[in-house]
Amino acid sequence: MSDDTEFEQEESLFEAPPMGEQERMVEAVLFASAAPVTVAELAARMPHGSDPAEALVHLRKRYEGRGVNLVRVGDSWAMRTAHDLGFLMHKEVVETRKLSRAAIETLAIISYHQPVTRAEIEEIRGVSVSRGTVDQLLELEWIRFGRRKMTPGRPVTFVVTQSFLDHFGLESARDLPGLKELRAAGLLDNRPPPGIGLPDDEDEAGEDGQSEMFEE
Amino acid sequence: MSDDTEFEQEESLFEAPPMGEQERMVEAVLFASAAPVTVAELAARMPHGSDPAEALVHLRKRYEGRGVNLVRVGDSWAMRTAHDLGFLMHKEVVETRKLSRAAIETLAIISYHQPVTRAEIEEIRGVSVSRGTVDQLLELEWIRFGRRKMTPGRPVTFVVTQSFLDHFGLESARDLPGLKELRAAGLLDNRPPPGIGLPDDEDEAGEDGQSEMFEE
Amino acid sequence: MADDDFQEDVLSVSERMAAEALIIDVDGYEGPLDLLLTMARTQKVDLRKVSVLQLAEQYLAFVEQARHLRIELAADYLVMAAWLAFLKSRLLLPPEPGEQGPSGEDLAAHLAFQLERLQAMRDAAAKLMARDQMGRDFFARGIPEEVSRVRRVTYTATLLDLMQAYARIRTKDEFRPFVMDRDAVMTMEEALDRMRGLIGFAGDWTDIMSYIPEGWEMDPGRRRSATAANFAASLQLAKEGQVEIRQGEVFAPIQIRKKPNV
Repeated sequence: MSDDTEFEQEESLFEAPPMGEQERMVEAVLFASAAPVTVAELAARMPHGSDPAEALVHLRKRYEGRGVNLVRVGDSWAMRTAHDLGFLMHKEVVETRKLSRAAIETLAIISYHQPVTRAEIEEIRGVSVSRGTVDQLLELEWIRFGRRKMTPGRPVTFVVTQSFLDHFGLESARDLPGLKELRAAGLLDNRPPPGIGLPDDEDEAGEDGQSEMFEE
Repeated sequence: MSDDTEFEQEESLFEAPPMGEQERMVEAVLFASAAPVTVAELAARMPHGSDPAEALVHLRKRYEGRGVNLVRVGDSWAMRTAHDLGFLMHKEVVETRKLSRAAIETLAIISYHQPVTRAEIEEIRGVSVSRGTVDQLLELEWIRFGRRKMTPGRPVTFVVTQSFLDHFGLESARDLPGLKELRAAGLLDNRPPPGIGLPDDEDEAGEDGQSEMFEE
Repeated sequence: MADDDFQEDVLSVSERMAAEALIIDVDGYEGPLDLLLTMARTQKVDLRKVSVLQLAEQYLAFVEQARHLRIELAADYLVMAAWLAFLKSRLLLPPEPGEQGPSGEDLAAHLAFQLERLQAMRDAAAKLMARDQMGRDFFARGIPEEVSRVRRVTYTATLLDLMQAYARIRTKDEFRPFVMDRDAVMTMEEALDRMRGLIGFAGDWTDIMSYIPEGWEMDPGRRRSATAANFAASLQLAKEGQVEIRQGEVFAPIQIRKKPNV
């Protein structure tokens, strides 16, 4: 191989290599260069009498519609990935994370109490609901804005979406089990506190103990 | 352009893109990467249902005789400039550290005898192998540790890497120059010294040695 | 000693030059095998046909000369010399009847194999290095485009998460500050306060059960709590030296009284 080259180089002292060869040379130089290359630089590298400008025209045509294209960068030339294949250059790493406690609690309140206002959510949770939490749930398309409440200030309400129902495998928000059912299913390991049945708007909630808080 | 792509991507959920498109994709990915890429990596980046192996066959043919070629490196593929055009690339030549004679011989022994233990290398060379020599080859990423030998002491072995193949333009370790002749002459045999052996009477078990690399 | 000095004197310049050359040469060899290989090549025959006997003699002569010139040879050169002397004797003398071990021919053949193999590896190394090399003869992509990693986070939650979260919130309503919930609990501090005030009035031994506040003895929960608190408080008072405690037998009533001298 290298013997051939030397032969060619020697020959080139007398005559420029054929255009096909020149095209190959330009191709190799543009491929291997760490930066775009000017026509002058190409000429300096190629055998005497070469016409890199013409070789570039041929090469550009050759790479038309290919996965890489010959592009002009200022007064230099470079090989670049075809624009429409840019997606191949991104490796998408999907990371699965658990929803934060604040988000899941907010979501739970919305699903059980919809339509519900932010103030109501805060009242139930006992802490304020951060904008980020609501935004995250909106972004996940698990909640959306519902009708405004006909109360002073006409606050917006939140309701769960069809995506929410799909994700959690529910036909409707009504299918969410009550606390009594949860406990009966062994999902909640709550011992009712001795002798206290606090009045609650949801009867089954009353039997839940404080013990759960201490399990976390 | 990019609208088309999106459409194509969506379409690909149902059907792999046409082979011409797949070829473009493989071309783009291989051009973009300086290191060889495996077929599995290509498949992972291309739309579902693509057949990068077939696309590679087409692409290899397309680049035959060009200024850059599609080459096979172990189980990976890469674009490399044609060997006869090296003379154009003076600017790109990376001055590499000169390897010592000991390092070159050790590298040759590892490549032809792999997987090979340090004791085996020392027996062939007749002198101990210095740590620095092995370290240098490891640092160049031309050799790496292979499986331990199932002989007393379970010594580690050395094998050559994909970078080694890439650097020396070898498709596989099978393509090492003169390998066949050396094997035929029995010079790659692991011949233990007769009886009360030579200075080095390391217990070399098994006829594995070179043969193992052909099983992979 | 005198002998040595004398010898030193009679060494000609050319001999000294030769001696020095030898030192340099020994430095140039990579061990005895390398030296042997070089010697074998001077036989100018195919390595397969090399005369191992001749080689052994050549090597031994070399070592002898080195010793004569008082050149320090590394141990492995001397080990090889000893081994070659042994090999030479094996090759020259007919094997004694009933002698064990490999024949001189076997040993010689293996040495020849080693030399041939070393030479083969050197040739292979030369061929390898003569190959076109990346970064010198052919090149990889000069402007590699890094694959950018786009991290997309998806959030998951299960129905169970959701329901547990809801249960957590709803049961929170029942959570009130501890003190409020403690109408059935008497703390040791409470008992201590009570007993400090009462103890002075009881002159003699009194069952600690009599210190249980009124209304607490009926509810089992309250009684248990108050008993425990009173007992703990009694121990504390005893420790402070304010009261004495006694118990007749196991499970008998525990009695306390104010320490007389306090």
